[in-house]
Amino acid sequence: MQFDLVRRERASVRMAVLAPLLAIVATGAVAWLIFALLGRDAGYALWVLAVSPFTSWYDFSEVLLKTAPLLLVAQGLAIGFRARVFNIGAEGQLVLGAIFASAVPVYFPDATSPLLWPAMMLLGILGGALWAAIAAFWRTALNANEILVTLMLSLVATQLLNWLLLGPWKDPAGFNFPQSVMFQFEAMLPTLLPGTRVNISLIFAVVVSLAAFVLMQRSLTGYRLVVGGTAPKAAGYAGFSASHAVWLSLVLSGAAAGLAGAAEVAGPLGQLQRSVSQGYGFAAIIVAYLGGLHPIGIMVSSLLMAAIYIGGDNAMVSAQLPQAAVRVVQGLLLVFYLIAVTLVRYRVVRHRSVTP
Amino acid sequence: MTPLEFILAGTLAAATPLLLAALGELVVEKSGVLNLGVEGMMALAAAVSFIVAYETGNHLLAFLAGGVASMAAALVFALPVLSFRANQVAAGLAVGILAGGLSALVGRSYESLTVTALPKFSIPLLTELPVIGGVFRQDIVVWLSVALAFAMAWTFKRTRLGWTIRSVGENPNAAHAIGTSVLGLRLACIAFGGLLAGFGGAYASTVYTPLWADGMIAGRGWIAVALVVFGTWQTGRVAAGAILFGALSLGELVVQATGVNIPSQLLAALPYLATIIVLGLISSNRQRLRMYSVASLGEPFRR
Amino acid sequence: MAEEGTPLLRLSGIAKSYGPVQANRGIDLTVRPNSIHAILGENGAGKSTLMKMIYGVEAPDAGTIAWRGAPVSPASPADARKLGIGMVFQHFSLFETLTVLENVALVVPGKLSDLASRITDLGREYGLDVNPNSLVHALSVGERQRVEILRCLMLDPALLILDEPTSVLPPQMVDRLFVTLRVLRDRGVSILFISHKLEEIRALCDDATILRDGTVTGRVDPREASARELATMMIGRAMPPPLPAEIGTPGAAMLELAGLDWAGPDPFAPSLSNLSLRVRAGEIVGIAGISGNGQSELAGLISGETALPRSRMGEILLGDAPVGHLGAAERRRRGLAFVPEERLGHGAVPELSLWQNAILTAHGRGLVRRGMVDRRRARDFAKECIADFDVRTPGDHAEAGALSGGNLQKFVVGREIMLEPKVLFVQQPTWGVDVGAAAAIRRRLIEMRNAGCAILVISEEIEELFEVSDRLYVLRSGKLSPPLVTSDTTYEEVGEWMIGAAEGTAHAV
Amino acid sequence: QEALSLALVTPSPTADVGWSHELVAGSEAAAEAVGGELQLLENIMEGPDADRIMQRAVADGAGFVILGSFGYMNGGLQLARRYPDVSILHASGYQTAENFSPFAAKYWEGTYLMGMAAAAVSETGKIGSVSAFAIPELITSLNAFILGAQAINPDVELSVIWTNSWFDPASEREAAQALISQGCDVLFSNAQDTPSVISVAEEEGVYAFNLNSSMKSYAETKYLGVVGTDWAPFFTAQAQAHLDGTFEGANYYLGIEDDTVFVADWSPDIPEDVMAQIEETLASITDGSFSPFAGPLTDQSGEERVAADVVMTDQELQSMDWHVAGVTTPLPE
Ligand SMILES: Nc1ncnc2c1ncn2[C@@H]1O[C@H](COP(=O)(O)OP(=O)(O)OP(=O)(O)O)[C@@H](O)[C@H]1O
Ligand SMILES: Nc1ncnc2c1ncn2[C@@H]1O[C@H](COP(=O)(O)OP(=O)(O)OP(=O)(O)O)[C@@H](O)[C@H]1O
Ligand SMILES: [Mg+2]
Ligand SMILES: [Mg+2]
Repeated sequence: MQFDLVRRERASVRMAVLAPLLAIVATGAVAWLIFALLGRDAGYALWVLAVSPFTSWYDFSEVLLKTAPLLLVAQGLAIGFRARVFNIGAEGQLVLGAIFASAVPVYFPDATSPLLWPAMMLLGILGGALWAAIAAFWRTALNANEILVTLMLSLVATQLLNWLLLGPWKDPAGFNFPQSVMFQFEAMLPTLLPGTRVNISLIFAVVVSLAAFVLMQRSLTGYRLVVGGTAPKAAGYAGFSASHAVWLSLVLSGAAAGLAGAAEVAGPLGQLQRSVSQGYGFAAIIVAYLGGLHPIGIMVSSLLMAAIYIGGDNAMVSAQLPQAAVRVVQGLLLVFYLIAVTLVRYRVVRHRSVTP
Repeated sequence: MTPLEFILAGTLAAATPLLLAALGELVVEKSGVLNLGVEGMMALAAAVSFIVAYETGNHLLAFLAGGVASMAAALVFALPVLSFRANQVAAGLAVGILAGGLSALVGRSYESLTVTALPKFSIPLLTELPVIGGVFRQDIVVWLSVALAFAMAWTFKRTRLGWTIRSVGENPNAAHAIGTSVLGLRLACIAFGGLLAGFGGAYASTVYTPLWADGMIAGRGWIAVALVVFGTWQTGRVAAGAILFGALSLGELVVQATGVNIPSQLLAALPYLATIIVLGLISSNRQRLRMYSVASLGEPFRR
Repeated sequence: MAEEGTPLLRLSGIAKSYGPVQANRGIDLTVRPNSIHAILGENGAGKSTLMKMIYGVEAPDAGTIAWRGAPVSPASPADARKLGIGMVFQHFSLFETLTVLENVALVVPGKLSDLASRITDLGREYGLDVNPNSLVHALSVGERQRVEILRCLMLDPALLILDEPTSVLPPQMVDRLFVTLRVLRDRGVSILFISHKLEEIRALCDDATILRDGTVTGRVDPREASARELATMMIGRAMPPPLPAEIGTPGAAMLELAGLDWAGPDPFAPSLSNLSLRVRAGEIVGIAGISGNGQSELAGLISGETALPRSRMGEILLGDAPVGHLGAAERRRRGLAFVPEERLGHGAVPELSLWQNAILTAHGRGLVRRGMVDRRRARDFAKECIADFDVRTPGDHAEAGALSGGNLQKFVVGREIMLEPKVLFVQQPTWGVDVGAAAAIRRRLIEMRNAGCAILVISEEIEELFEVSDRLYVLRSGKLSPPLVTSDTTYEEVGEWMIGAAEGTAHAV
Repeated sequence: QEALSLALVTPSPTADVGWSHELVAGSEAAAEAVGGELQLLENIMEGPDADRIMQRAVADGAGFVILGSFGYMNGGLQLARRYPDVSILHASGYQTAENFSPFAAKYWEGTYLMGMAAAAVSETGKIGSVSAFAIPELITSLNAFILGAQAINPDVELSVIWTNSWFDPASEREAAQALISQGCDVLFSNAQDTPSVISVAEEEGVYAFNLNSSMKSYAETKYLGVVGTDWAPFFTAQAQAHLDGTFEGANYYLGIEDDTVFVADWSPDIPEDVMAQIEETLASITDGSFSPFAGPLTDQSGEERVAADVVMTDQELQSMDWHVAGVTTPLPE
């Protein structure tokens, strides 16, 4: 395979739109092959995986339910990624957000104030931001790589959650099982679409997306982050503080993940339990890249990723597709996208042979 | 056997999956590439090698199969990263997720089966020593891994191959100019790193436990990645780090069993906390970091 | 040895494009045995590209290469070395964390102990002595060049390519290099010598091929051609005359270093000790010296990209105010503007358009309102800069990375001048810029000075500094020479400061 | 009438042995007995996704659902409310609804007997357990185990290592070795779905036993026995009740007397007199004349928790959160 990549004069808008589509088609083809090798009806499995989430209102509402946390986490992460601050521990920040938010109903199980869930959301934001701030401090004060620190903090967060659930925070009436009390009504997010599990966290996610758009595409603050990410020396030259960028992007992404965690416990979970994160921290990384790290693109890619989850669950029930297939599809999608997205800035030309 | 003897005797084996994967990642990073897919690659290799060991009973074949499977995943990582100059963090995570998913798919009907482990060799005389005698009773893979660590340290310090890898990691443009095939060498390093991660996974599932279960790598791949930074890209320190982690994971259990009233979760989190703290300590010494770190790490090379 | 009459190397019809840029087109070149052959051309003329094809780093799109009469197509430097071709690149290809011996061994086969003794022997023979066990990061630029040349010689080349070897050397060291090169030629090694310095070529070379814009514009015997003729072939017209120097009366001190000391975290970088200098309103002060002697560290400290601890803020003064502890943004707010050496990635963000790059330093000038970027104003600013400074580009929407070096330099300089600074600090103002644009930029600097701005210029080109500056300092090993008044000094005196001879420590560059 | 469609949701992948394996075996037997079809949904993480998957299974026609983990409780209850015609069995829970029955096994009836055997074969007087999570089900099985051992040798001590994971074979293995290094010569693999602890025991020459499925093949010489579960009778009866329309929500706490828990594969190394004692105790547990959790019972701190002549109720057992004296490791707080 001999080819050269030649830089385009400007980024190609057409390719920017086409790249995710190309990735989806390629992923579909390889997934089809894998499913067939597994001995499944590959066409049907693919149909259930990709299309079924949009065929019934119930399925679609579940897609929306899943979109909210993915969108929240991914918007936050994308800010950091554009500034080249690689927070890959959103999983842990989400858990901390869930823990902080749960403190309210755990310590005040009988409170009935209408301010309960808003307070929980704020605490969740705080929890996620604080957890991410540790990594920011480690990076700015001690120069430690944030990729590893955020990741290790995620693993620590899981243990912290286990400890709370098996120890001080376990439901006293819960037979010692690792879970908190069920939250009271006032500690739950209001439902957005009656008859479904979709709650107002979807609105949070959309609002955060719009805010991310203004921040990254319109404000000087976003401009500073982008410059810091694409040309760190130019950022230093302009006097944009690198540690400010690290703090801002980690705290924002931690806050968004924390909000997502709070909305999970106050939403579909209704209590703090071990499975508060379903791998959203990692899936959101895929979402962020698939959306081209652009706030609007991420809104689309989070919907896509949520649909893959719902489709994957459906495919397990209806097409006997193992759940791990979803992870395979996610991984393929990102690999193909990373290849395709190169074409936004580069043209592929056949390697010219040397005339003898 | 006292708890101390237990830790001494068990540490090397517990460290071996970490050591193999970390040495592999070290080679990859020395050439200037950051591969975050180690966890998934190890899992895939663990599943594949377990299947081969279970079906054939042949450990050599199992290791080869695991190594090749993981290497194949590494090559999937290499394609976007080398040919398309993709972001290495994203590509590594993608391949990690992909390989992890594949491991669950292929290993599905082998859940919790077991195979026989490799026999342990005793070094005569040394094994008889009091207290530390157990250190010298290990299976062949442990010995080979330790030998590999020494060989790698020697390679990086004393051989042209080692200098070439270091030169590519330090300044790929200059390396290209003197005629080193930067992409070719990086490809080889990524493949070799994949092979070693695969051996690490294979050791975990066919020798150490020896059984396959989805999720059995349980974060060891991530620790391996952290170990490379932990060891400031020096082979000896990376190996020492792996052994320290092995000891720590056993020590945690011993502490629990002796009835000390520390939450087991805190003990379980200890290796991660230790990593975070050590990362901070090491990185804050920028001079030292600059001496040993890989200048072009994570940067795509365009020729 | 090739028989008399057969050229050592003959290129015909060589062409090479990088995307839209045609770096070389239809180039013919003949190198005789036992000759020093000059390749002369302005920045960007295609000299390095051509050499890279001979050395197998790049493959030509068209054309043939004949070596000793036989067609070859070296696919890699290893192939070229097997043929007997060695090359020293413009940007050295040495590795700082390896020793001299290890760097040599990456290219030269053989037992290490033999290599070490050959390094010492050859070094003695050609006046290129260097300790094989030193780590490269501890070597000076001159020593590094010696390592590069030694590494080539150890392969017994018949042709040695040197890409702008003198640009990193002070005048005295250039003479020493020439002695070595002549010895080499006399022992049967042909040399391709690349430069855009006319006098050097006239002093050293037997043949010269002149490139302009990727094509050959002349083949002459440089000893017989005049500098004027060579210049005309090289830039397509006669050299523009230097600007008349008009001496004004400088005003108050605007920028001052007061005993500045610095040791950075990078163990490979030089540290600065006790630097003192003063730039007054209405004067241009130059800092000469070979890069790698602390220039980038000093530039970072003056621009504010590296800040001093609070306790030592008085070591840098803007006007009367200590600013050493302030960051770049705050110093810019106080009237300092800065043009860095590297325009792409430092002075401008390649992926962003020109109007977005305008915001980089001009955001304080009304391009941002209530935290939001005001696109219209940013575009107006960029357009004004493009028009005023003759930046040739499709428009303010073009990405900075798509501009030619000279045009981007004009944009960056223009942007900084539009900030109306009290102090302008410029590093390598015309590096890689064509003669016309370079003259335009220098003229702007002088205009600024005449308007009362205090200007500090760091440059490697002594000629340039003599042309624009009123006073000169020389930076060497992190130390500054005393100020030299340009009109009272000579190239030789500056050169002595550059190699440390003026201090009586004649060695080590 | 259409054939009954049964769905089983399990938290871990179905392996050859272990908790999920026995649930699958039981469900398959039940499906066959009532002529129905079984849909297997394995390795489902507890949480909102599990809720959707059960919902989907029911929407696809499942009429009888078995939820194989405690964590499915809330989703299962909602499902029960939404689909009153569907009958649901839920493992290890405590909430009951009209069409929603929790069920759990009294492993402790068997582990008490194993404790007796363990004390008899232990030379060091130290026994150990690798346990997953400190939940009542596992705490009662540990407590009964040490009580049984004390019935033979009052000085026996039990050390416990919690792995905080249902599934981490490497840690389980290391934990087993750590216990052996402290002198434990009988190991209790408390709720691991993998045979790692049993294999280590065989390698190191100490006795071991486990829950759910027999793992004798992993420890031919050192296998002490199994406290097994057989869900087939219970599941079949409940599926039949569903078909007959007589399904009723109730809390099922099933033991040896219900043919759900059994002990088997006794090691031949257990001395005959102890074996006789075990048989006797087994009989009295089965007929209900004996409970290991009859007072007086003191906890680790020496405080009396259950007075003499008082027997702990099922409800107390299902929420037990303290260790009896003799367990040396403190319970995680
Ligand atoms: N790798 C590359 N990709 C794209 N364009 C390139 C590349 N290398 C060189 N060019 C372009 O090709 C042209 C010739 O460059 P070359 O380096 O050969 O010039 P030169 O004569 O050596 O200049 P200088 O005096 O600055 O060294 C320039 O326009 C340059 O920008
Ligand atoms: N390293 C590079 N990679 C990609 N493109 C390059 C590179 N160097 C130069 N170019 C492209 O080559 C073109 C010419 O650049 P170059 O700097 O050589 O111009 P030039 O001919 O020297 O013009 P000027 O006289 O203004 O300096 C530009 O369009 C630039 O984008
Ligand atoms: Mg140019
Ligand atoms: Mg050049």
